[in-house]
Amino acid sequence: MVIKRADNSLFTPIDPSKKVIDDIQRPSLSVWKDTLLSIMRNKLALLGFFLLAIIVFLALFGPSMVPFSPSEQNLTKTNLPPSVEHWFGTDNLGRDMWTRSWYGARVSLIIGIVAALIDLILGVIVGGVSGYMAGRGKKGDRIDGLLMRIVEVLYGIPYLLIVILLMVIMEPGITAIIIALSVTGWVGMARIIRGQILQLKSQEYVQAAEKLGTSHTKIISRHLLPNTMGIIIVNLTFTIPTAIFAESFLSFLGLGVQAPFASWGTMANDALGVILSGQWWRLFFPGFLISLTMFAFNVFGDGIQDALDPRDRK
Amino acid sequence: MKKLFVLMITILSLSAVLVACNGKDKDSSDKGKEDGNSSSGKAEKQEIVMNAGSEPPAIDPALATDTTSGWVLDHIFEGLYTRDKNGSAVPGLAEKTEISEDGKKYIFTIRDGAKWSDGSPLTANDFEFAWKHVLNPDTGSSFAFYLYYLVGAEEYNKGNAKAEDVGVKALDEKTLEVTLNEPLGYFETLLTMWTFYPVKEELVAGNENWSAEAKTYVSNGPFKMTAWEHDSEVVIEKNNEYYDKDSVNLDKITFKMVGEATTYYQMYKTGELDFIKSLPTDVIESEKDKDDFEIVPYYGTYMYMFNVEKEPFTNEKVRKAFGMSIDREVLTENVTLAGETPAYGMVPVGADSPEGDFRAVGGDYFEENLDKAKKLLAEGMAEEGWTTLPEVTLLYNTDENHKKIAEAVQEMFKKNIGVDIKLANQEWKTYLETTKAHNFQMARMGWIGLFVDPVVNLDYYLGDSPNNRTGWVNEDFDRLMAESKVEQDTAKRYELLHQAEEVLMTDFPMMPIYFYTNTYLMNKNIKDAAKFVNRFPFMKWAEVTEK
Amino acid sequence: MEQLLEVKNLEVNFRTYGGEVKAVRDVSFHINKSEILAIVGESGSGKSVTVQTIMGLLPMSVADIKNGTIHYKGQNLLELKKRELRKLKGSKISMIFQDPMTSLNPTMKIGSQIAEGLIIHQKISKRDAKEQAINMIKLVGIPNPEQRYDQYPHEFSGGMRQRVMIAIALACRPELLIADEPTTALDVTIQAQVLKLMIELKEKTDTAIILITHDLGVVAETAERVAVMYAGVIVETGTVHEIFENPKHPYTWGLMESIPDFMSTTKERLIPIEGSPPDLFAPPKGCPFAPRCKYAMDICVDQMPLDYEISSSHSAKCWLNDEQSPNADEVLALGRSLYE
Amino acid sequence: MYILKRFFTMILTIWVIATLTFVMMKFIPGDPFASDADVLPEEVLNNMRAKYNLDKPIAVQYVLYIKDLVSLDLGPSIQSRTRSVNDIILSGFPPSALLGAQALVLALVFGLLLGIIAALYHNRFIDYLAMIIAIIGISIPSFILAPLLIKFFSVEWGLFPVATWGTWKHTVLPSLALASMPLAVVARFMRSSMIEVMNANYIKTADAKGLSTAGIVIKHGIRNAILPVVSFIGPLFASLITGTFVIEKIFAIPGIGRYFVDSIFNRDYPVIMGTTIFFSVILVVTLFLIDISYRLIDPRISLTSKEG
Amino acid sequence: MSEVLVEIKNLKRYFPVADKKTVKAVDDISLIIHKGETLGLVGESGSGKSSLGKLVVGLDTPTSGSILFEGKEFTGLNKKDQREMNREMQIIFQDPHASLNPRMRIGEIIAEGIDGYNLAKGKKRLEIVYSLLEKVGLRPEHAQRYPHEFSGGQRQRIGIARALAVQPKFIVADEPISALDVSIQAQVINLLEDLKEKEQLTYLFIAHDLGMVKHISDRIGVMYLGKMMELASSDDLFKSPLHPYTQALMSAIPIADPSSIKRERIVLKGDPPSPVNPPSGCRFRTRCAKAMDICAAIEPQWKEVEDNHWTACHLYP
Repeated sequence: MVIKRADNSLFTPIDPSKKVIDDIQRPSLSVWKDTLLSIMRNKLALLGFFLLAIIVFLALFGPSMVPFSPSEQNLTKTNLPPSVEHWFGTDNLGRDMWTRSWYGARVSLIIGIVAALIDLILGVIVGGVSGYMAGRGKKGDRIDGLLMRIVEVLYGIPYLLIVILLMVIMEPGITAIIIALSVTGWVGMARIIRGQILQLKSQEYVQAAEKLGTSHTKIISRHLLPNTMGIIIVNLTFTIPTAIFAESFLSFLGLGVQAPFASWGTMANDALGVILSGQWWRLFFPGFLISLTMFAFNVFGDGIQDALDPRDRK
Repeated sequence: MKKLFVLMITILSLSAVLVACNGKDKDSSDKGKEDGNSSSGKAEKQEIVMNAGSEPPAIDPALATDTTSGWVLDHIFEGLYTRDKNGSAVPGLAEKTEISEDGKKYIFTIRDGAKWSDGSPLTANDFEFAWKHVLNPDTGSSFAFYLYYLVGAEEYNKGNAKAEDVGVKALDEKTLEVTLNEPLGYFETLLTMWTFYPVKEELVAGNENWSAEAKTYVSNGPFKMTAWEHDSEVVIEKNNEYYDKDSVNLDKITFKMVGEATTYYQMYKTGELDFIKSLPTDVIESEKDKDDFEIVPYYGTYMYMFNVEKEPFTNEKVRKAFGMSIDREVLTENVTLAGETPAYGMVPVGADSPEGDFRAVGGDYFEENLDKAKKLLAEGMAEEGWTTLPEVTLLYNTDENHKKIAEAVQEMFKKNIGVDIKLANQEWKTYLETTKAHNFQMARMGWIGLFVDPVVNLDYYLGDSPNNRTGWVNEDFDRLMAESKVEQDTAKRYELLHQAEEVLMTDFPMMPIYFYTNTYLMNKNIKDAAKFVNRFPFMKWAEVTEK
Repeated sequence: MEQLLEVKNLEVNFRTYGGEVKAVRDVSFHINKSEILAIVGESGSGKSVTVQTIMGLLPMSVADIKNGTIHYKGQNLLELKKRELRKLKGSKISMIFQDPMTSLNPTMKIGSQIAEGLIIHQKISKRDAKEQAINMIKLVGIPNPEQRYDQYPHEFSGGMRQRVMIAIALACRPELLIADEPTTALDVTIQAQVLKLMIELKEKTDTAIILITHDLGVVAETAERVAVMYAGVIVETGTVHEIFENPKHPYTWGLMESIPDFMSTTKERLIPIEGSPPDLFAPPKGCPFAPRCKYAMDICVDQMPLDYEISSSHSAKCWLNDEQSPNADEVLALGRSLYE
Repeated sequence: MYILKRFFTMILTIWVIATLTFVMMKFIPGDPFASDADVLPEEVLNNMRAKYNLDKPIAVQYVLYIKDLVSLDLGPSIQSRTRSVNDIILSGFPPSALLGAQALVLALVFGLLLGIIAALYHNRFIDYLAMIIAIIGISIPSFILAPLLIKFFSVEWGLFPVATWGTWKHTVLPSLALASMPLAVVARFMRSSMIEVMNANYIKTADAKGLSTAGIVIKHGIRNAILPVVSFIGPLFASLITGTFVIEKIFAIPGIGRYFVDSIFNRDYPVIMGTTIFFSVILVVTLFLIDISYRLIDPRISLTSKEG
Repeated sequence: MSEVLVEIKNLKRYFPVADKKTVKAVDDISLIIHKGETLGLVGESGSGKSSLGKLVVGLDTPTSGSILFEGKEFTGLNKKDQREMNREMQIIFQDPHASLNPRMRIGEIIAEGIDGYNLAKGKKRLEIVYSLLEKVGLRPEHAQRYPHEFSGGQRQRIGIARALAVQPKFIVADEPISALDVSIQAQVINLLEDLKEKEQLTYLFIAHDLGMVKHISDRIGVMYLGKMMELASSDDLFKSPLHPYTQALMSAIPIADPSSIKRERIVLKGDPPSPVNPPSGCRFRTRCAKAMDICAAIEPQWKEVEDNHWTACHLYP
């Protein structure tokens, strides 16, 4: 074997006291910087973020880019295809679809966010408490049993009945929609989270936390829920569009946003006839915007999920 | 020449993109090639499929309250009176009618050969039974009140009298005696209504729900029911026991129950349906000029009621200002699109009076005039001492069309008289409760006359009418209406009705928008379908021709 | 002796969000027929990755074989088509995994899991496969094999599961058995059983075994040759006697020092290897062990050591073996003293 | 014992649902007999109310209803005046169930397939494609998808009839429209659980045995990954086989799905109660069966609670 | 010996399983742990050693029997005292991967106990965290990192720091090293020994690796199927194991010296029997090479065969 002769001086022992032997070479970052960095690495997530940002931006400033108001009608200019004047065309009352789309975005995005919050607050709390309490003695079993029966009953009662009842006691509007969505919107999430928690709570770090005197609330919120993030995000992916369309149903019943204000859901609903008459833009734009938002949310959600999971950041 | 004609047909059918690839159409154009000259002969298959729109809630003369059930009932039953091809009431099962001098007593003679579809003879007794069955409180018939014109009927129905006291009696197998409380000008027309149809007593006695299934069904009309797949279809076939069966050409009519407009329209386009009504608004534009398209007036009024007990509509001038400030022409031509007639009165077009059409004679009661409207609004506000108009909410019941109209009207108020109103909608039954409780300022309502007579429409606003939700009561109006009902002289009767309408339109407790129409698409190879003003096509005489 | 498998200059990287992880770096070794080779090293040292590369089990979406050859009886496994490799897998070369609790399909009967390989490779009927599988269960010393055949993994204890794993691996009488930490998860008593079983099998069937472990006791008791891995590199290799009696690498010393001698009666403080293994995102330029090495020199930080041949079967990658190393003799003697 | 206890809970749950629905139903405004704008004379209305016991105090109505319910008599329909609720359910359930089952099979087969493929090609083009398909499936609701299907498959290409009920061809489009959303959901769930399963050690064991990828997925993957899908399918199954309002309306299917909605719009009290109870029974039974199937799928799961 | 810290009296923990059977995970065990000592506990998996550990530390409730901590019975205390006692007894888990929440930063993990018992706030709290990190050989900067960034040994040290945060007197180390590499095991053992001295701790050290147990323990108990088989000082136990099971356990330890004369090994056949249906008499008899007729009939008594050397075996009447 030919040994490549190295410089003799290199063969000098290193003073052991000068060595740092137990170190992590990678730099540590703050939570936000860290999350941000890993989102940046995921190009799709970044795309999702930008899409969401653009959609929110246009929802805020889109209408003021053109000289039309969302309710302004021009009955001589109905059903015009997209053009330089009307970027998204006009609807059957001659209203500018671009403006309406972005006004509609405000409603639909709020509904989407609210639905997500309801899921995150009610669904996650009920599911979390239920799953954590299950098997925790007689009292715990009773709490879990009661919560799950409530969920079952809410599944069983006709939703329409609840909505009509609400319609009687409430003024229509966003508040009414939020309450209508809150009644049953969270039950699916609750069941899923419960299942996850049942599985997770046998983890040793949960026992460790219990031993360290951590309260139940803290164990659920800090140890269990963060580890169900993935499932929560997947589930939100379904909750949000469902809520956006539920809003159009509620509006149709008279509980929701009142005409002439639009939402993507009601715009799509009102434009169904164009499948026959061919004024595609009236259905396409609201439908496309919902899909685009969901796509953006999905990829962004996946990215956040990856980013929030320190394990995947290897 | 002939070849050129065939070529043209072929090109036409090919150029209709939507239809071109459909098998059925190709078949028929092929057929046309073979015998192009016999283009209007009677087709071998006398079967058609029509869309009823929904499951008929009750194909039972005693229980039906809706036009869908009525449409089927009209085909499978026939009363003492029926309609001719023009829609006028003509004797049906009644061969002879004798009316007493005071106009209160009718004696009908049942036609020979009147039979039930099971072959058994139809007697006067079947009428007596059927009518008393309707009035029987236990039956729970909603339309029992249509029989209140009969002596003792109301009392019996309300449980204050016995069945024997009701003024209908079978004198013998062929003779029926009917006694009315007051003479009734349109009693013959009334008799064409399904509530007055005969019913076979043994059927009802044997099975209270005899009318729920086709197998137990017995009727007496041009057709008989042969199949009823609930929520799917009702099949009726030619009734060979019908006395006038020779006039009946069709062997079979299938009523499908497709509720969704886009769906039945597409079914018509693929040939799965031969007749549809109420086209989706979005396609009217493209169908308007086609041969198989038809707009028929529908005897009804689309209106916005004002609640005269709630501000700002306590003020007549404000009400009128609202009524004057929308453009009904634009609304019907650009928004509703179905060829509706702008309405400037309560009674729709279509009611004949001796001087001509009632509407034409009555004329318009107001005009659309923005300057006048603004002036009236200002005056009205001054009268009430308002500096700003109280906020107005327009209530409508959940429906895409109502919404569209409301949106258009909202914009018109804003543009034309600078009034910003709010919109609200409610689901139908809730809506009925809300309006019944007068819990609205301005609310949409439509009123379609089951009969073509101005009384039907004007009665709506009687002070004690449960339909009158406006809170508007005018003694003159009520008196004029009451007088019109007992007036035996036709000309005078119409004069009274005109006066009543004028009172109504002067006080303006509602603003009419338009008079209804119905849009039809009927396969071109169906001939002689009778289209009456307030009914769906009657197919007794219809026939399928070769294309 | 006949060479069964030869791994040459193997380099495997993993692609991750953080960048490339150099999991295996320039690894070469071989195993002869009917021989037990132990690969020793800490978790993360690349031993599992190396054997998974042989079996073609690396997730190709993230793993990247940069370089090297793996010759099995003259065939380069890395160049084989997937289908050809599948024919070898489970029949000629089979593998036992580290964790018997998770390496069996929880929703499939034990018997079916053993018979599965037989059905695929030997093309025998289900009935014959069942019979053979029952024989295998018997062979690995599980009582009531017929009953056990129809049970699910969760009805088995850890030790029995590991024996099932062995039965699966041995079902087709492989020529090469790769055992990846087969006893780490087991109690000492069960570990003894399993090791005994493996040695017996090797003697009965001439199977060559690559035994991966971090337990030097296991190595000493079973292996014939040893390769010591650290941070993706084989730092020392030799016969079991050479490694235990004349180790030439400070890491090998460290491993040996850290084991308490339970036969001694005096209580001494343990001598651990301080620090943690390097982060393989950015492995040190020089010797990977240098940061933890008590005897590190400047060159160690700077250059990867050469592979010093100590005997025909023994070599070590450590600069201390270089004649230029100032205190080589002194230090190397120190290493030798460990076992005296 | 467990089954008996569970059965008792099921009855209790159904009773709670029935009672709450009854109370709410009586609270909402609207009159079952005010069908058109036409307001009937009070006496006529009274006759009809008497016919349906609606003239009695609510408590009495409730007791009468529960009495009938125990003898499995759901009462007469007010809207369809000549039919009983039992009739409506008996004739409407088969088409709804057929469609629901067909849609479920479609959703499961293709959802699982899509999910598995996406998982196998995790973070590669096919995975993203599957995600886009799933997003489209989720964000295009059936009320838009159904008319689109009709337009293309029936009107343009003439492959299937537009609507109504009859031959198997009539079931294709409604099944597709029904299946799209659950298909997307199943795909997403399957993808995430399959990714996890494919990383499990026993998959490596199977791979080391020489199984092909397909063999690994079929024999070892699906059964271990399907559990979340099964949990999701539970309530879905119940609502699919009891019919869907939108789909039945668009395709003019003679199912019972429409009655869940129409009965409320019509204030058809007996039908509201009947359909709700019918659905609840199917729901709780399904959830129970799902629990049992857990154990069949994964032998480790035990229905009775065990400590430690 | 010094004063008693923990006294276990006739402790039993039965788990109900299907068909009304029970698993006797811990079956009538009495034990004393002195202040400042390390008591080792060995046995195969399923022997009940972890169950005993969890019972002692209060993570599980016994079916019967009592545990006295500093002379006080746990179950008889009011909530406040229970909490206080809970704080004084901590546990270190076996799996350093599973026992640290992957989504929490190290600093938060360590501070959890400080927050849970409201021991300190703000700057003081941070200082405690930093000093704990230093105590276990990590650096304050590490507080900002996530568990996955650490090696197994480092993680186990974090687990130790977490337990120390609440200033316990008594720590149950439940197989703290079995998941670690040999070289790392030594680090952790050394740390535990150092801490014991500095913090005046008492350990219950559970393991199946006899070598390490011997190294760290003052006394060692050997468990089998929920029962204590032998208990002696660690030197005595290794010098002269009395119970055949102990002997078998010891002979099974592989020795890292290829040249050593291969010992006569006692390889135990099979697995421990099911704890649902343990053998009659002596529980070990089914695998015992020296089993006699009496072993099946009568359960051997727990007695002090030699000075401070207890066993339950018929070989020592």
